[in-house]
This record gives sequence, C-alpha cells and structure tokens, in this order.
Amino acid sequence: MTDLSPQLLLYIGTAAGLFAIGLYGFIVGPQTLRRILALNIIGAGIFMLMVVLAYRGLADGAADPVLQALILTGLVVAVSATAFALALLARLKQARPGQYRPEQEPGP
Amino acid sequence: MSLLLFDATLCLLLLVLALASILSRQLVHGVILYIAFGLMMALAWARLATPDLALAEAAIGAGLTGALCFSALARQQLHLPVVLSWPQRLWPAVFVLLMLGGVLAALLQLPPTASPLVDVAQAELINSGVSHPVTAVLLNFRSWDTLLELVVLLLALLGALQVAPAAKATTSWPLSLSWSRLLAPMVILLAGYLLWAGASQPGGAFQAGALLAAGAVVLRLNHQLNWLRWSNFWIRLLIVSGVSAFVLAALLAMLLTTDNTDVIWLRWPPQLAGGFILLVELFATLAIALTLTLLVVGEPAAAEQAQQNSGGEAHD
Amino acid sequence: MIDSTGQLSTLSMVLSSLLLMVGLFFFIAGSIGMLRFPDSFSRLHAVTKADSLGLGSIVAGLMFYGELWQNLLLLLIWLLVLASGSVSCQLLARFAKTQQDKT
Amino acid sequence: MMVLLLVLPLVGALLMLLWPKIAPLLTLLTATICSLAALQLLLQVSEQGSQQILLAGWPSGLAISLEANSLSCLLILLTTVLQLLVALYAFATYRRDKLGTGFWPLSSLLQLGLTSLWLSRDLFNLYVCLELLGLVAVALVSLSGDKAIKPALNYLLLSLFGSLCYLLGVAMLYGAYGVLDISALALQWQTNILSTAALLLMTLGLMLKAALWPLHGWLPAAHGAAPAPVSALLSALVVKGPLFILCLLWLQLASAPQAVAIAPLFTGCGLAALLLGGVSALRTPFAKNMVAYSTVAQLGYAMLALGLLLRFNQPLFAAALWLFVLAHALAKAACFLAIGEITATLGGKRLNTLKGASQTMPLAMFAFAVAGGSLIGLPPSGGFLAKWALLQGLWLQGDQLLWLLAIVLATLLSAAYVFRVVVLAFDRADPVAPDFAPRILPQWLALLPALAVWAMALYSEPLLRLLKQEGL
Repeated sequence: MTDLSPQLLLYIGTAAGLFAIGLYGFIVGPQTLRRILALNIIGAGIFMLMVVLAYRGLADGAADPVLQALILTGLVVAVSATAFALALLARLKQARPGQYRPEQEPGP
Repeated sequence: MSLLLFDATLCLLLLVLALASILSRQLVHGVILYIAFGLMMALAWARLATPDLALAEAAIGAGLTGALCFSALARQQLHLPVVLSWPQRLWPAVFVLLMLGGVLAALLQLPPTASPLVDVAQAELINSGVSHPVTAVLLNFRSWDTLLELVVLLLALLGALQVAPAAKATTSWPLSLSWSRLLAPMVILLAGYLLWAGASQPGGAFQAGALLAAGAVVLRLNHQLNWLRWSNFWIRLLIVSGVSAFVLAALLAMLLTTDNTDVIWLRWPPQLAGGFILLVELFATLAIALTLTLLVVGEPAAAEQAQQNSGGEAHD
Repeated sequence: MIDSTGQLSTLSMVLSSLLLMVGLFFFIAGSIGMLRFPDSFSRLHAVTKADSLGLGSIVAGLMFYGELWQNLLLLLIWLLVLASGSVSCQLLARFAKTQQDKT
Repeated sequence: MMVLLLVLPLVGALLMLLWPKIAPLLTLLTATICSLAALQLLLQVSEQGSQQILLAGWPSGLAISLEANSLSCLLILLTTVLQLLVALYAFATYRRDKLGTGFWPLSSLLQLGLTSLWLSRDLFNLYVCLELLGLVAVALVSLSGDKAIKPALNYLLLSLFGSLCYLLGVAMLYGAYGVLDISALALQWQTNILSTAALLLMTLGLMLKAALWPLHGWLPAAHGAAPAPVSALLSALVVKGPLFILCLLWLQLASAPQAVAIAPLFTGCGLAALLLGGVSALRTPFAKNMVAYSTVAQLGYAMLALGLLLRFNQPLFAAALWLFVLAHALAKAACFLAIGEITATLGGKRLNTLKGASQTMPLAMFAFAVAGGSLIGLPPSGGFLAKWALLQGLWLQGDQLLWLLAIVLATLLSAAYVFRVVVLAFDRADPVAPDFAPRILPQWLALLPALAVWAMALYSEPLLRLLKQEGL
C-alpha cells in the first residue's frame, strides 16, 4: 500500500524499531544512566527516520540538505542535553551514595 | 540490489545492539553495547551517503557520549542488577507496541516525493556564499536555528559546570602521554581541514569542533592542558566567542545593508556571505571544541593543580 | 591494475578478493579468540593482533580499486588503527594488571 | 524592534558570563530596556496589525518566519515585566539567600528562550526553543544545591523525552508536507492517519513539558525545590511556553474534525487537573509544594478553556484561555515570592511554620492573600475576568449545567487550599518567631504582581477586545 522503495522501507522500519526500543528502555530502565542511553537511542531512531525522509524521490542520491541541517542541529542539541544529564547524575551519585527517602512527599 | 543484503544486516545489527543495551543485566555491558550501537549508527549514516552526519555521529555520538557515559559509570557504585518483575515489564511493553503500531501506520502513508524545499535551496545556493548545500542551510538559510543551538550548547556547559562534582584524578602512563602528544598535531591538522572543507564538501564547524574536542580530551586525561578551565578568563572568552561572533557578525551585516533593501536580521550581504560564514564557523569551531572538552572532562581538581607544575611524571 | 575499460583485470580481481578473504579470516579468528581465551591478557592479545593484521590485508585488498592518494589515505588509516590499537591494548593490560595485584 | 528583544538578553547574558561582577546590575538594565521595547512593540502592533519578518530574507518556505501578533507581544511584555520583577527580588535577597551567581545569565537566557518561542512560527525552530527552555529551567532548578538535584534530573529526563516526541511529530509532518512554517502547513493540511498521529505525538510531548494533568509528576518536586525567584519564573512563564505551542498547533493547524475529536480529552484532563491538583494541594505539608500543586490545578482551567474552544469555537473561550494564562502568571509569581520570603524569614519548609505570619510578616501575607484571591477568582481580579469570560461563553452555548457545576467545585477547592494558608497565618496564639528581622523591600516586590492582577479589572475592556479577536 505504499510506493517507497524496499530499501527505504527497511530503514523506516529500523527507525520505528529504534524508537520503540528506546521508549521501552526509557519507561522501564531501572537505572537512570540506562534511561539516558534510552533517550539517545530514541534520538538516533528519529534522526534515522529524518535521513530516510531526506532521500525520497531524489534520483541522484543527493539527500535533502535542509533535513541534514536539521538533523545536525538535533544531534548537537541531543549531545549537549545528554552531557548535562550525565553531569547531574554524577552529582546525584556523589551527593547521596546509598538510597535515601526523598524529603519532599513524592507526587501522586 | 546487492546492497539490500548489507542494509538488512546493518539494520538487524542496529536493532539487536539497541535491544541488548537496554535489556542487559549489568550496566557496564549496557554502556559498552551503546557505544557499539553509536559506531554502527555512524556506519549507517555513511551508508545513507550523508557524510556530514557520519562525521558528527562518530565524533560526538559514539566518541564523546561514550566517554561521558564511562565517566558517569566510574562514579556509579556497582550494586546488584535490579531485576524487574514480569508485570512491571508487561504494561510498558504493551504501551510501546501500541505506540509503535501507530507510528508505523502513520509512516507508511509518507509520499515518495521529496519536499519542494530541495529545489528552492538548490536555486538559492548561488548567492548563499558557500557551495556545500548543508553548510548553506546551516549558516545562511536557517542560521537562527544554529545560533540558538550554539546557545543550547553553551547552556549545557553552564549547567554542567554549576552542578558537576570535582573531576576524578586520572593516572597517566608515559606511553599514553607520548601517544597523545603524537596525536595532537594530527587532530589539529584534520580539524582545520574539516573546517576549511565545510564550505565546499561535507565538514564544518560541528565536526571540526568535535574532532578538536576529542584530541583535547585525550591530552587532558594525561594532565596536559590544565590551564583549560572555566575560571580562566581567556578560555571563557573563547567559549563565549562562538555565540558572540555570530551575533556581532549579524549586527555588522545589518549595518552593511544600508543600501535599498530594508534591514533584516541575520542576512549576510550576498557578496561577502562566504567570508562571514567562514569567520563565524572559525569561532564556532573553537567554542564547540572547548565546550565539549569541558563537558567531558570538567574542571581539574585543585589537587591536580599541584601535581601539574611538577610535570606529568609517571606514577608507578 | 585498472585497464582502460575500468574493469579490473582477472589477476587483480583474484588477488584482491583473496586478500579480502584473508582479512576476513583474521577478523573471525580474533573475535573467536576473544570469546574463547581464558584470561583477559590472552584475550587482549588475540583481539589486537588479529584485528590489526586483518585490517592490513583488507586495506591491501582495497588498494586495487582506488587511485594513488586514496590508497595513501587507506594506508594512513591502517597506521592510525595500528598505533591506537596497540596503545589502548597496553593501557587495558596495565589496568588489568593493577586490578589483579589489588585482588 | 523584534530583533532588539531577541538580541539584548543574549548579549546581556554573554557579557555577564565574561564579567560576573556586573551581572546583577546588567540583568536589571536589560530587563528594563526590554520591558520598554516590549511595551512599544505592543502599541505598534495593536495599531498597525501583526508584523511578520522572514529571517535572513530568504523565500518564505526556506527561511524561519517570526511573527509578532498582539497576543505574542502581550506575552513578551508579561515575560519582560516578570523578568524585571524577579530580578529586583533576587537583587534584594541574593546575598541573604546565597543565590548562585549562575542565576543572572540563566535568567537572561530564559528570557531569550521565551521571547523567541512567543515569536517563532516555524516548527523546528520551536523545537530548539523548547529544548533551550527545558535546559535553562533545569539549570535554574539545580541552583539550590543538593536537595534539588534529584527533581532537576527527573525534570530534565522527562523534558528531553517530551521534546523528542515533539521532534518525531515535526519529522513526520515535514516528511508528509515538506514545509516547516505553520501558516504554509495549514494551507495544505489534510486529515489522514499521518497528520493525526503527528499531532498526537506533538501533543504528548507538549503536555509532558507543560506539566498538564496526567503528565505533571515532575512539577511539584522541581518547583518546590527551586529557589523562590526561580520557581516564580518557572511557574509563571516556562510552563506556559509549551501550552502556547499546543494552542498554536490545535487552533491553526488541526482541521475541524480533528479538533472536535480531541476536545473531550482536553476538557477531561482540565477537569481532572482542577480536582486532583486541588486535592493534592490540600494534602501536601510543604508550603512551596502546595503552591506548585496549585499551578497544576490552575493549568487545568487553561486546558478546559482550550477544550471548550476547540469544541464550540466561541471567541470568548479564547479570551478566557489567555486571560487565565496572564492572571495565573502574575498571581503565581506573587504567591511564590511571598511564600519564598516567608519561609526564608521564618526558617521552615512546612506549612505550619507560617503560623502567625500575618503578625510577623503582614505585608508578605497580604500579598499571598491578594494573589490567592485572584487564583480563586474573586470579583475584581484577573482570575475573575477569565472565569467570567468562561462562564459567559458556556452560558451562551445553552444548557451546559455540568460544566458550571464542575467550575464551581473547582473554585471551592482552590478557595480551600488558599484559605488553608490564610487560617494558619491568622493563628496568632504562638506565632513562629522569625530568624532575622523581616525585610520590607522583598515583601513589597511580592505585593506588586498581586496588585497588578487586581488592577486587570480596570483595563479589562481593551484586554478582552484584544484577546477575543485574537483567537490566534
């Protein structure tokens, strides 16, 4: 029911698969570091989808430059957010090594 | 069609690596599998013939993110792997499958034609000052996005420096010391080439910055660049120069367009566009390199300062 | 190597595919070595040696297809991988040694 | 004029990073100039109609388009005025509260993120603004040391996940229509599975970032742990950014059938936010958490107004929506500054440290009571204006008895948690002694926005006219 080439379909399927795996990891991941990795996997899945979108209908294989620029911007934004999250995690681990009852009452 | 087999194996490998990284028992295995996943992603970008992204993903995605994860892992106490009971995993799995179904149903409706913007961008490429379309879009057509993104990077550094604990002291071996010294000139040469090539071929500020950062991180882990810290005014000036060069260039461009056209923000004068973009990219590269380095290695602890002035002699 | 019609002569075709196969063999040997060997030192040894050699023969095999400066770039890549492989192998070995002394 | 509003906070923040000594004064200076510029822009736009500029002058599809209609200018004016007020409060108390020096550049960058968000009409540019806003908010929350690290990290992770969902929606829309500008997209919008799925994904991401009812888990801990001026900025402004984009999407992009289909979700979530948020505000023992829960509850009003607007397409609901946003921003800033000042002076985080506060700190308590009046919706306040527009709209729609009952119940709940504090404050049997002599200036600064909310009744006619025809 779709007229995309089988190769693009394969990559679209992988992108959706990566999004799903990242989503599962983000929801379930027990350790915070694993949830940060899951976020990166979701990002990778979305960027792969955008690359595949950049490819449709171009015979000479030159991808859509606008999309490549968007992906580059998204990549740098994702890396800076991950770096900040890991810095926060490092501070959290250093601040309280063991488990501690959060002083505020947790949300409903 | 012969490449379909290669694509299939690559995609399968990506999915398996991602799944293994999420489901692995030990956290260490998760991180290592994630770094392998990052490298495979770089290969996937290369396979999809987007060299800009392959460079950026390899340097930033796999390299620096991997280094960050390992430094975070080093602080993590290796406690028992938490085992989740079956119902705890069932509901998220059902939700994820629903989302996946919805997204796939939507994606299959994508039209095969490319977006009209491609021809518009191609048409405007002549007076954009650079011949490589991606750099033209990044630094001319949608330069406001790039400026905000540089601010996001600066912001991540501000947040990380304000929060991060003191960096752990790293031991440096004479071999790694000499290797980092050998690597440094090559990295600088490559980064310069990448920056210069950005105007005509794949390359540009982000990839060059990431490469420089990788070299600086290796040097820093061997106690080499201890002057590279946020409290040093010149380093702060260089980091801030990435964004401020962009803004100053834009303001200068506004002054220069005093002829007939009305004054528009971020419009480079057509004939000088190439020069402006190169200037902005130069400062952006330096700023990105320093920012990423400080993000990965953080501030050198005071103890390291004493050891630094006695030269990085070997620790037995 | 490349004759006028851009087609590889049969001899170079055979040679390059042979080299590629040898490279592949070394990679597989390295990975099997890493999985099977008992302690970390021998695993390190297997991985570094086999992979560097494998990459070398693959680079040699690919040289039939590229022009001169592409081949030089390939050679540079191989040298870099050799150097970084051995340095990281030595670092890992040192680390494994200190771990061993500690326990 | 638009460019000045964008460039000034950015240049100010960069200068502050280089010379931290001048940061407080520079923040005050840039906030004042920006407020005047925003006022001038608002007057200009209300006369000549909305201004639109295409950045870097490229053809419409390629370039990012910034548009300043009267609503955006009003929100920018609100942002700059609140930024000025909070900067003054921080200037008066940063030595006592040992506020991190990072506060000043971060608050200017927050103003940059918000201004660029209100102006931008380009989907991917909105994504970068959202990310900028999320990172600034988390950096500001983590200013108050170790106790704020865990909520800040949780907030950051959920915020990142929200913007990734939003990005996936944008990618799908670009794939389908090949254009990123909202107005151009609205022209060629078809209702099929792809556009609906993209809209739902973006709504999920934006509801997560705007802490709308089912996905609000991170807000109470984050806003409770942040320092007082930061939580005032966060609750009043940052939470409204994603809500603005949500309205942009559903009012300009979505087609009629899609809008009517989603309306019950928004109205349901709005009501649930009002009721459950109110109940949580009643239960929590911590002062700042109570005010944060009231944010979640008050956002329910905005979502209720959006849902009704999508369903009945009555301009009064649009006016009610944006009046709620304005009134809540001012009232919440006053509440957080007042509560922050009281808890800092009386030295306690729990609500029972407020015992006898009306005696020890009368001015701050007066500010909280006045702002609480607007939260409840007592007649002459801004909150009342919004609720009145909502009720009037409902009345015009005919037999909507169920909604009137629900709104009355929600008003009672908000009255309950405001009076919970007021009752404690007037319990003068054994008042909690302040740790040090309460200072007058911060209390006056907390009172200013509360008085502004009540003054909204004076200029309500032009405000209603402006917001009614706006309808985005």
